[in-house]
Amino acid sequence: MKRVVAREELCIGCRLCEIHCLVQHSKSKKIIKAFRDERDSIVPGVHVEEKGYVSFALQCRHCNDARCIDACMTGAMRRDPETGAVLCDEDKCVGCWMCIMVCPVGAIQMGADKHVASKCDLCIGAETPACVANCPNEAIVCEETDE
Amino acid sequence: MNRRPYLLIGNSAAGIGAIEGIREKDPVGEITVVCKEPHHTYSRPLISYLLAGKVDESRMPYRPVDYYEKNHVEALLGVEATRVDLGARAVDTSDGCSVPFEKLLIATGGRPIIPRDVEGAEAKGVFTFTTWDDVRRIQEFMEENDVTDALVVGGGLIGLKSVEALSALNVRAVVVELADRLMSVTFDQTASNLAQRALERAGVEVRCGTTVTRIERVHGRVAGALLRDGSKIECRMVILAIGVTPNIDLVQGTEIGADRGIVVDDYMQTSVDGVYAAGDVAQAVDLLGGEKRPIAILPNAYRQGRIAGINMAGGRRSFEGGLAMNAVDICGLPTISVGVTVPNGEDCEVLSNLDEKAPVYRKLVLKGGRIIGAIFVGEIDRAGIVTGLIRDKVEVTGFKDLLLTDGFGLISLPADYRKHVVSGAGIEV
Amino acid sequence: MSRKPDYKDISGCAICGMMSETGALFSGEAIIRSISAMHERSNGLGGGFAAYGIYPEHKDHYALHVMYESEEAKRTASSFIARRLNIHHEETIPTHPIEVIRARPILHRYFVSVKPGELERNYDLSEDDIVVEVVMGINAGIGDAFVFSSGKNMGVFKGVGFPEDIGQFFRLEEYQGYIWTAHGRYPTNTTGWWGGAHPFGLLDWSVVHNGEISSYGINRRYLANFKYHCTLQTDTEVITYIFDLLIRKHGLPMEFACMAMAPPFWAQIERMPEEQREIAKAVRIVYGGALLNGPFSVLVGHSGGMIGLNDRIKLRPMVAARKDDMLFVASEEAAVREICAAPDRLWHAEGGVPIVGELKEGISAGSATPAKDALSVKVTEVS
Amino acid sequence: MRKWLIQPDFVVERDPDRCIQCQVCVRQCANDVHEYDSDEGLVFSDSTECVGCHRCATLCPTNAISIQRAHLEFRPNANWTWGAIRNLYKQAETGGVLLAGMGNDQDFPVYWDRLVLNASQVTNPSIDPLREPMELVTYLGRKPDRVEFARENGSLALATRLEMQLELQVPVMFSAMSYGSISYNASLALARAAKEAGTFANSGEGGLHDDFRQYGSNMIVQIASGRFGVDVDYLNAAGALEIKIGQGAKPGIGGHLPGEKVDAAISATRMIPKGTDALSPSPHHDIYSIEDLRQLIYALKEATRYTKPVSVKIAAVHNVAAIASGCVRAGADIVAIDGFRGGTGAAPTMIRNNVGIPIEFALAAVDSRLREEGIRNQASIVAAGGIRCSADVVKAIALGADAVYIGTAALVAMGCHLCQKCYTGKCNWGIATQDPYLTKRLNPKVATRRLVNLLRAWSLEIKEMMGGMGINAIESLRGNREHLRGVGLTDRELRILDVKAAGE
Repeated sequence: MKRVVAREELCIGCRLCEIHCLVQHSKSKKIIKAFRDERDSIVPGVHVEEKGYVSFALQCRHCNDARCIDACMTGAMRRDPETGAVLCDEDKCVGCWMCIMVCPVGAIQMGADKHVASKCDLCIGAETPACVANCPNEAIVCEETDE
Repeated sequence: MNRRPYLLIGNSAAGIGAIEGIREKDPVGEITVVCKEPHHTYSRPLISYLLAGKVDESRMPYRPVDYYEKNHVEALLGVEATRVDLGARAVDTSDGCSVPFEKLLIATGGRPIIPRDVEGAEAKGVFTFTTWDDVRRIQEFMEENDVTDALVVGGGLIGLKSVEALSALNVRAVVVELADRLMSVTFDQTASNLAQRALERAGVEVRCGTTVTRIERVHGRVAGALLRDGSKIECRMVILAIGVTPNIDLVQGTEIGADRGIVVDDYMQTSVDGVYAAGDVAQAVDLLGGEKRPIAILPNAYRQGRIAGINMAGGRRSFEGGLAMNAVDICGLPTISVGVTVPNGEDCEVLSNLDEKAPVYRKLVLKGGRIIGAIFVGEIDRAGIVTGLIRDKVEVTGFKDLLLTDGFGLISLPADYRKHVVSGAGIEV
Repeated sequence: MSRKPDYKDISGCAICGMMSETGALFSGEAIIRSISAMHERSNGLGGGFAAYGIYPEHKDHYALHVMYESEEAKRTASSFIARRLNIHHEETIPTHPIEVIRARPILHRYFVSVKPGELERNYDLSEDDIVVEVVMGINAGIGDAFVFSSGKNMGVFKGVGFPEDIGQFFRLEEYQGYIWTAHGRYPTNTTGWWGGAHPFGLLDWSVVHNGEISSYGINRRYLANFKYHCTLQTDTEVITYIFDLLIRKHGLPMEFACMAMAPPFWAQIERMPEEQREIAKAVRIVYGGALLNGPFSVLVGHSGGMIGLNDRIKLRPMVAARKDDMLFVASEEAAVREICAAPDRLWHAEGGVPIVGELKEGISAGSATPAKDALSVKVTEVS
Repeated sequence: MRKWLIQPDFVVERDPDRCIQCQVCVRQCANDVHEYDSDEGLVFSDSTECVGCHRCATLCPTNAISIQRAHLEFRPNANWTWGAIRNLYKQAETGGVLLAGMGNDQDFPVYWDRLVLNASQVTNPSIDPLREPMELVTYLGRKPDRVEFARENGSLALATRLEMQLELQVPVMFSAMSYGSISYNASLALARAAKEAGTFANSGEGGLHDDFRQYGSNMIVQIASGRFGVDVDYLNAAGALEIKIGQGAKPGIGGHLPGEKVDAAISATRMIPKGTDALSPSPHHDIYSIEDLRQLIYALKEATRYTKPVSVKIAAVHNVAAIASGCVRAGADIVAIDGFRGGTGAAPTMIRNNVGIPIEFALAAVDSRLREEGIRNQASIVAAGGIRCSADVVKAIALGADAVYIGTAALVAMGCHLCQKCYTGKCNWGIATQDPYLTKRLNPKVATRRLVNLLRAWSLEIKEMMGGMGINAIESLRGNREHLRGVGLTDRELRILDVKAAGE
């Protein structure tokens, strides 16, 4: 399956990943419009953590042994059988935050409306996740794994 | 009759976990599920949302409607397992059949505790609140009786979620809790206060340090309640939410060892070879304490079920131990509690910060340089990282000052651990 | 000479050559017929021949063929020659008046040897070196004089015209040689100048060539390292000097000299057995400046034989044929068939692989009787 | 003290309709040009410190930023130009030597642009490099004049042993750029790219980091006047050695790596204490004459048991041909000539802009001189300093170079925007800096790929140009000035270049 790998020794902390994640998940997919209209209604699935000169982009690891799936009480959190991605079905999610509680990397957030969980969906449907495609330093890369 | 390779009793998180665990190892072996409840597998915690009208019945299924079919599962729903015959390696069912098995999982879950010392608890309008059918009964009753006020007995998770649902239905609700605070098992006083405030803001009346002693009846229907402190509560309905206890009836009198729950080893196997137990019924090892005790939470149930399933299908996966934790949204106030949230000895250290206004409350309980418990109220976004630190028993002394800061994240952790976590599933950072 | 060009000469050409490996002598009639079969490859602006074994009576003396534009140049050059060389015999080169051959220069030949004193004074030079110095001295230094042949027992005959006319003009049917090469020229940018016709000769090297060496600039500068001064701006001159440098001065075996000029590709070298690879690598690395790049087919004559060589990607035509002791090389098959209707073997030269005709060991020119049927022409027996 | 007479070089303009206040520019500018005002919720720019590196504009996801030359105009004056006046202000304020990075940026003629190349038409065929082999393999090193053979058991065997040669798949090498002047990642990328492309990277005078030793066979290590990082292992780790006498950007001047850049890794690599300035003296204090050079060359050859070619790098100065000849006669196997456009991390501006001669002339003079002396075979010539494109490479080789060094072009391939502020250590592109915030910006994998791509692209172009000339081996181009013609050059320039005028 496809995995997004973040390389902290290369992350330059520009946060273009967050920006393009937001755009990718906006209705218009046009950056200026997305920021004008939807900036506050989308929580990017990728988040850059920074401390001193160390920084890295973090998004859902789509773990093989995904605790968020274990913990999800509604069955909203599930693994996409085709891509192996861990996805949150926002129609099923009721915002119990179990997933947030168990995610060891802290990659699941409350959605902007605080009603459902929000996380990286690997830009399902796009050829390359937006964070990967737009990282200017290839600090976020897509790798195929055997699993 | 053919011997069923896998027989699962129970159709909730642990049972489903087992199906998925088995299917990881054995894509074809026939699985039979027996469940007393007639429903397609559904999300038990969702019942409060269903009652509140926040979700409709179509959203109740825990797994898609074609789930059994796709996973080659024969689901005998509405059929209760009545007896385990270990000699014959078969389970008798309420429809008069006997289902032989190779591997058996008992995931019969918990059973609501009915207080014995409450007078009038048999009255119409007194409900427990753990199943879909409970919701239907309550809804039916409320409709018939035009219920506008209700009493919820128990200020724990189920109690709060039910009272939240009632208040969403504009029912004036009172919650009574015997302990001195809400969520007494998982919250400390501060968190309880914040939870109480959130409930009160939603119109719920909270009465702690007392309990109901008698339910007043008129024509066999609930007409009010008398509390131990002598006060009376006007209510037309009572929900008993004192807690659940493992439903171990099925193994009573068999060789399957039980204590408070069915005792299992690290592989979720009971004292009897080939017989497993998982979920709220199981008494498995506690990650922090090391002793075996039932931990009735959904993540635990699913995980135990899955591990049991893997082992039933010939794999060998051990359970790292249960960790008590809960995430509850209380009338819009997100909360998370993990592990030991109130210091249990003098060698504990507490780190906390509180912003009453926001409100945001974070608290960590440390022992021996490791986090053993945490509470997050209001802001919960990176809580899972702390859960991970608790589960992995990470020495945090070196960076404990960062744990409660706003910018806390993986980046605050030592590089080795951070990379270990991120690469947990074979991913390089 | 006033018409010595100062820009690069570019021309298309026909070439052919034939030799008896047993040293049998035959007249120039055949080579004229052969080259004339490729009439269309020339445009009348240059033709020429080289012949080996033609001066048996002077075979120990260098035969200098010189063209002059003026009597004064002739006087200057003659005295320049006489300064370092003994002139044993000199004469006008006999010609036959041909109507189409016009504006011919004064054509003169000298049979010379190096004065003993010269050798003593220049102990680091050989006789050949001194002759070369004299030739270069005239060609670079005396405007209206040009030495176009300087070998022993051989001669270059060339001029402006179609080669068959030039052959007749020089009365080549009257000479007997064991190697003959010929050239018909198709210059694209120079009006004909007699000195610019081919073959080019230096000592007993004679070169006829068809092609355009795109490496000319560096070949020429490379030769300058070794004191060769190219005065003619022709590829042929450069090729001649490279042969002279590699074989006469550096003593490279013929095959490696050819390798230096048309080396295998590095990829081919990589695949060679180790010993061969080391040689090829060394030759390429050291003789990069001698690599002839661009299209060429070249025929080199020398006293010991004749070599045909194609550029390494074979951008020009060259066929070869054998019949008994005879070797034929030509731009076109027709030129071979014209004089040897039924060769034993006829093949197309491979790029970079030399076709080598060698006078059989122990055989000196003219000592053997040629096979009667080797040439479909009359072979004159040595008297 | 406020630099009150100095106005900004650039104006940063932000299109308010396009700016989404994402603050990428704020995070990327090491000069703090951009600032987010959280009260206003807006990003503002102050151009004062803008160096025109385009980092912000390049990363801006909406192309909201444009950078213009400052509009402030002085009264037109052909003598007192804007630059001249600014320099005076600067010096009046600082009392110091003006510093500059990269190469001479003054308006001298670029002779490459006055030379044109040849192509075949009709009389000989051009060669299609996509269909026919086209050879760029180049060997650098001392070559004998002739190859000799000996007869062994009836067959011919090679009697000449060639001295060690550097084999280049493409006649383009990476110039000396020290680890210290450029970042670890930049150095790593150069070394890796050299290996991948089959060419050489030059360590510069900064020693060889342990991590780079694995690329040693594709590295030329420098022995400069400071002798930083030089020991016998250093020498033996490399494919070739280079004695750096001079540098085109600053002939006659030493080097200075400020102590703040000498971190633990650089200190270990240079073999100097952490935090101390790395000072390279102007001359080698053991080379005051050509015979001293010979001693050092042979000392190095001895130390490496004659297994490595020794290069001598000199700046192109007035008498370069004679100097080069002296180097060859002193034993140099390669002479690298660095023209006055050659880059640097830091040089006094006056030196950079006024000392030295164009590489085109230096190269032509050296090649001709060595040929005149009959010693051209004894050393390879590497031309450096201002090679910008494959056509420059072809022209340099046609003028007589065996190969070229590229420095600035390689840096630009990695992302350098030629802001000329290398000496500040605040390279926003992560190249000429040791600041860990900034060095991360150069992903060595990406940089390697870009460098390899560059060499690949140039190779293809060189092959196309050669094919057009009807040449299929680079040695037939080398020194082949017949394929060059001058346009707009004086007779004297043509004569020095030994190139004919177009039309001749």
